[in-house]
Amino acid sequence: MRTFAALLAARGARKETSVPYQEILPLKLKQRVSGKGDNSSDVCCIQEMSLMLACFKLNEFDQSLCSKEVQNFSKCYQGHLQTKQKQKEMDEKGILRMGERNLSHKQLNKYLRKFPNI
Amino acid sequence: MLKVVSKEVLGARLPKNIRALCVATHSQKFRTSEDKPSYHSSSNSAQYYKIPQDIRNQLFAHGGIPKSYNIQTKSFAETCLMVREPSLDIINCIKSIDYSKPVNRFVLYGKKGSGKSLALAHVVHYGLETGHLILHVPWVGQWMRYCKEYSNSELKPGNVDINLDAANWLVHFKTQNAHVLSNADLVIGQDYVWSKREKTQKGAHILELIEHGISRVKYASSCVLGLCMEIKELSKKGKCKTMVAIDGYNGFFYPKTRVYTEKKEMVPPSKVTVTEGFLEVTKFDWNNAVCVLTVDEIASAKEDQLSHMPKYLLGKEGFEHLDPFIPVAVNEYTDKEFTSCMEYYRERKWVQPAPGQDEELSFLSGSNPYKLMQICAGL
Amino acid sequence: MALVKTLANLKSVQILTNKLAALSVVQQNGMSMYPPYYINPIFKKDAQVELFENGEAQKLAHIPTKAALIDQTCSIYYDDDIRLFRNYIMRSGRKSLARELLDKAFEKVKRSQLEKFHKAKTEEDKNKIVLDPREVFHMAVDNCKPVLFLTPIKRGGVKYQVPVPITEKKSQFLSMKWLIEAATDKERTVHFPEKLAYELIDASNNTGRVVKRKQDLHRQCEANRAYAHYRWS
Amino acid sequence: MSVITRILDKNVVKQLPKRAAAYYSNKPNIEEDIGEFRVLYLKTSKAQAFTKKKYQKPEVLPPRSNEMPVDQNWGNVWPGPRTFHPATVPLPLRQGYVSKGSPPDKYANAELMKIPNFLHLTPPVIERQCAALKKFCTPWPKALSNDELCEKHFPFEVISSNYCHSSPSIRDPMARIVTIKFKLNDLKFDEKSRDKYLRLVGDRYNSETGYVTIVTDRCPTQKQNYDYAMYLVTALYHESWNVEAWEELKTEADMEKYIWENNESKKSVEKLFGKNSEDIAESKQYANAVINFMNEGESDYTLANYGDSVRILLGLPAKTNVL
Amino acid sequence: MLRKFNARLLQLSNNAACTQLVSKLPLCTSAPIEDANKKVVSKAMKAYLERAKEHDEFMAQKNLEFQIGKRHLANMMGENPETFTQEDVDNAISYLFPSGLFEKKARPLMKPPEEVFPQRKAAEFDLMGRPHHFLFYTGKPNFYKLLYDIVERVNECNRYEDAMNRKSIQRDPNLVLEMSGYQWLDKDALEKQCVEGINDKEYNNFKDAMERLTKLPYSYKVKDFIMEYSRPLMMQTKTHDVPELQYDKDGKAFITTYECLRKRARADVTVSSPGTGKITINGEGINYFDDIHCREQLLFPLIFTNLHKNVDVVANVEGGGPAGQAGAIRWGIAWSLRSFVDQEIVEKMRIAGLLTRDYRIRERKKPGQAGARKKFTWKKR
Repeated sequence: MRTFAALLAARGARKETSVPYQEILPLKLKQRVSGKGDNSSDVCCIQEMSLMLACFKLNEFDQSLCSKEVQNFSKCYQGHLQTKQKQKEMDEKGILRMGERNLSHKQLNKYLRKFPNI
Repeated sequence: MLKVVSKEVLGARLPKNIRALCVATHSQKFRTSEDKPSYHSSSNSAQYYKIPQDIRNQLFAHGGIPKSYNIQTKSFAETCLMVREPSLDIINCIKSIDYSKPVNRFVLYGKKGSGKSLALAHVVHYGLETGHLILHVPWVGQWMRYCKEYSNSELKPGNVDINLDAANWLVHFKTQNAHVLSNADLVIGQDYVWSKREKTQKGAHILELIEHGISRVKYASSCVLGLCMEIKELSKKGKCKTMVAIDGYNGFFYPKTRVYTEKKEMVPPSKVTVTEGFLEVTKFDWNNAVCVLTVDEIASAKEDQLSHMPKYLLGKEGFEHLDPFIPVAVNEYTDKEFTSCMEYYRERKWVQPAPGQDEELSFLSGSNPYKLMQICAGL
Repeated sequence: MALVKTLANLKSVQILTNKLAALSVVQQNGMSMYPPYYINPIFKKDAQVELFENGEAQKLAHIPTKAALIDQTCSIYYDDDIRLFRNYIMRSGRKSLARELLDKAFEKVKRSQLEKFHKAKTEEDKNKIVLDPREVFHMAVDNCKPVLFLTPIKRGGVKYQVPVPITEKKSQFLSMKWLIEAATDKERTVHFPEKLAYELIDASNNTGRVVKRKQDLHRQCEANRAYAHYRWS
Repeated sequence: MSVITRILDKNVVKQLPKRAAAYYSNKPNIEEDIGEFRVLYLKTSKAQAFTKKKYQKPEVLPPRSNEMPVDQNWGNVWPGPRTFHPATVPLPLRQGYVSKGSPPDKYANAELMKIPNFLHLTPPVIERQCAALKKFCTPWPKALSNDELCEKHFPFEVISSNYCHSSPSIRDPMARIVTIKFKLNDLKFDEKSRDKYLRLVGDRYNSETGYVTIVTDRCPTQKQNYDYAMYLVTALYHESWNVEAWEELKTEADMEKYIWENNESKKSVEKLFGKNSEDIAESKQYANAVINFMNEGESDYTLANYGDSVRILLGLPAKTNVL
Repeated sequence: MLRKFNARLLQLSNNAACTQLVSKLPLCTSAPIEDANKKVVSKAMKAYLERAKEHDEFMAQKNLEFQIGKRHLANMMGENPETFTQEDVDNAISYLFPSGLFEKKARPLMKPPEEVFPQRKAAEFDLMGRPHHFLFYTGKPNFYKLLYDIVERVNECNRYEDAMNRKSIQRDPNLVLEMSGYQWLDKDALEKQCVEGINDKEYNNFKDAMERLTKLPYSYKVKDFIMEYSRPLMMQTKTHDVPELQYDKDGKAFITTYECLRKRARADVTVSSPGTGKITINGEGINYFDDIHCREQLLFPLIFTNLHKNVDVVANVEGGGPAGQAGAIRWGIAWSLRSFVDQEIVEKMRIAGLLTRDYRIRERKKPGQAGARKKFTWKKR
């Protein structure tokens, strides 16, 4: 028993104060974010697609009978592509707009440079 | 300073219905209802005439119209030929021939695809109409370069027979001359001994000789030779008027053939049995006949197709054989012929009308009839 | 269509010219022999007329153009889609052979259509038959264009075939590719142009193997429609 | 205002002592003015014993061009062809391209030495040399006022070149070549000898200009070559008049021309009409057409000509010109 | 530190209240203004003056050399030295030293020293070492002044726009500054104008600022300023002169274009008018080309200008294959046709890509790989 106590004493449960804290990196957040998590989901036109597929199934996959649905679908996809393209251009340039919710990393970095958190 | 300003044309676009109208108005002139070649005159030049189906079957069932044009006639659902200058010229000359005089030889020459064979077909049609006995070889190159079979001749040692082709030709001759061969005067002037048992008697009808050649293919080549000789004799006697029409005549003088002996040695055309007969009928030492021949680069091998001129193609020997002959040039389409041709194609729905089409196509094809046909095929 | 392309060109030109000065040694347009600010030529006459009417031509006055390619002309028979199709047929740079094959196929199309035309009894039937092989070709390509295609997407270690909408360009490419594949898949005795002509006519009538292939693809898409929301790019 | 004073205080006032020190330290040191204090070295070190002798550049004389008067005779300064020398040419020349700064000047500029120069052939120098040469020239004979007259009186043209330059040898190998030119028509020939002459001469005869050109260069000197050329001309002329026995053996195939009378064409025409060719009215023009056709080669024109003559011969209607 | 402080001060120096304060402080090592009479100048100024003197002497020396050299040259060429102009000098030099170097700047020259030696910047500060320019301490005062000016102009335009809006006056849509035919000064020219070195980033800043200015609706108000920093682009059609027509004996107009190149082919093309649309290639007709697409290429420029019935073409072509030869002749025809059509159609031809020489050639095969780009199949061993 005694030896155990001696052992304990020898190993010594160190006091907290006796270990000096070393600051390896500054203790604050960086002024930038990385663009890693920017890939957003690209799901679009699900509604139109299902409508079209239903129509296809109904008409034995004869495309001519579902021209309206096909048109709707392709129109939706075209619109989607266009907005995506526009978004991409904006992101590339990092132009800031008022009241925008989803910011790209470039835009965020721009904000952070303007208003750094001290 | 000369400046050619071309402004408004750059933007010329016509609506479809107007296009159709344009085409409809100035058509009709490209056809002639005159389907007898003997009535064709220079006023009919550059016009198409229709060969009636029965005549076509009689004349060209076994060749005579080039393969590519044959396919074309199927698509057009009719057989039409354009009345062109060279054939008109020859027909005109034939009309004025004194048949008691020695034979005149006409040689059609021209670049590849300029319409020599079709001009010959036109003349052959004329021959049929005027009751000539037609000795028509559709394509000599077929015998000399693409013969079906060859064997050493039995009757003429040292010669080579091309019997299958000869037999085919006999059939062709028979169908072509069905109208003349019914004449009882056409009898053989000498005995033909084929073998110990088979022979054709002097005084038999010429049809017997032909039939023998067809049924006994082994002797077809010699039959052809005999037939040529007999026809020559008959014409001399005035029993019939003959028209010799040979397409690719220079094939008989082009030294490289694809006919071989049994030892696989190449045979010059002079050693092919049928050659002799046709050379005989193209001499001038007989009368009551006329020869229309064509010389064509395609009858010689690719590497020797340097010129389309008759002397080059015939060689010295061939030239001396034919001299004096009447060369008749078959040229590219003239402007009038070209428009007529395009009108015909449009009428047959072969090409869809479009503005500026004729000019473009005439440039691209260089007004060469065959090239034009090729280009239009894909449009 | 051509105009849209030219406008797209213009935009890219503006961007490129802006970037021009920033260019140092490395060219940004790959291995092209032309500097990046060169625009593609606009050689069709009607496209040019439009260009001059709406004043875009003024802006192009200072921008150099690339030379027109050797298979581009302002001829009435020039067609961009056919040129594309011809280049898809082409193997190892033999362009004249590709052209010959396609022209022969068109010839065959025309012949068989003409045959039908001559066989047709009434005027009405005759009018229905399309005699222009180029039109037949366009109809065939249009009929074979898929609107969806399947792309494999890995989710949780399992690959799902997910139906995805398709861009116009890719859809056209697939359609042409299928036509060519259908035509190459033949017996040895049949020639490519014949088979291609046959396929073109079939496809233009909305029947045949290629249209069936498209429908099969659509059918599969329909079966997999539940995965549609798995898509991300 | 208070902000400014604070900044001033922080930056300037606190540093004033430092500044002052720096200011005074720049003042000249009084001790230094007296002179260097001699140090006594008691122990000689190695470094001290050996002082490296400073390399003295050899004195370069100022360029010669500095002494030149601006109205000097340049021809004397630069009498012959020579590579560029910067000190001799009194021009502030520059050559070369550098992206920034001025182009390199003439001294030690190899580029200027690489390019050829015409410093020895300036216009005044040329003028002077021409003037000096003039007294050796004779006037051009008045009778030979134009080229035709020259050609008429001197049908033989002998061309040779003499070289004079400053190489170690005064002989140039090119000087031995002699070229002789004359018109073939100046020699009197009949048809046969002319033909033979042409065959002997071969490609030395230019059929377009009608000149025969003989170039001799096989002997070592010009004189010998000239003699040889003269011999050649004479020998060729006389040889072409000779007729050897074997020349009679020439056949139709060796003919360089088509002669209708000797050929198959005549025979066939005679056979065709069954009479002699002289008796046939149209045979003459037919023969001409055939000769033309054969000699000039096949062309659309000669062939059409031939066709027309055959038509006349056979009594066929002439070619109808449709259109 | 001091420099930074000075900069700060300068910013404030606009403020009149501060100027007094500044002048009173003994900041620099130089003496205050009152002592200027004693000819005590700043070290910087002294150095500068020394340099300037040196430069002046150097230039005087060079000038003298040039003048003497010119007289020498006149003497060599046998001309009167008094009337010997710079043009004569250039001619004489090109006669005496005939250099065939492609780069004309690299040929021998004899120019007055002012043209040979680059200009130096004049002093930017006074005797006391105080800078003249308020942006002196940016290191590139002229360049930053330019940026400053741009911003001034932007503000001016904005103010004007506001005023117009207040008055609710609509902008005249016709008064738009059209910059499509212009290009900003390139970096070298800008450096020369500012007499300062400028790096890429700064140059981009300049361009961005200028672009922002031009995009403003009322930018035409400051057109002069903008034009000062832009250069007109050459019209593409005017990059090459259209040759004058030549006339042959029969009065036929013709143009011959030599060296029409494409791939390995090379052609000489003669276009003559009036004609009938006849084409001759190496003595043959259009049949010289078997393939249709080659023939189409020849037709392209002719049908594009609608002159296919009005001109004759004679071409001699060698080298290369059929496609290259057709391309070469096409370019030759188009290049020659420029003389036969008006300016508008030349522009159209240019947009159609007919007048551009196609420089694309076969790419060479590289060692260590199967082809130009293709690599060998990778094998582990």
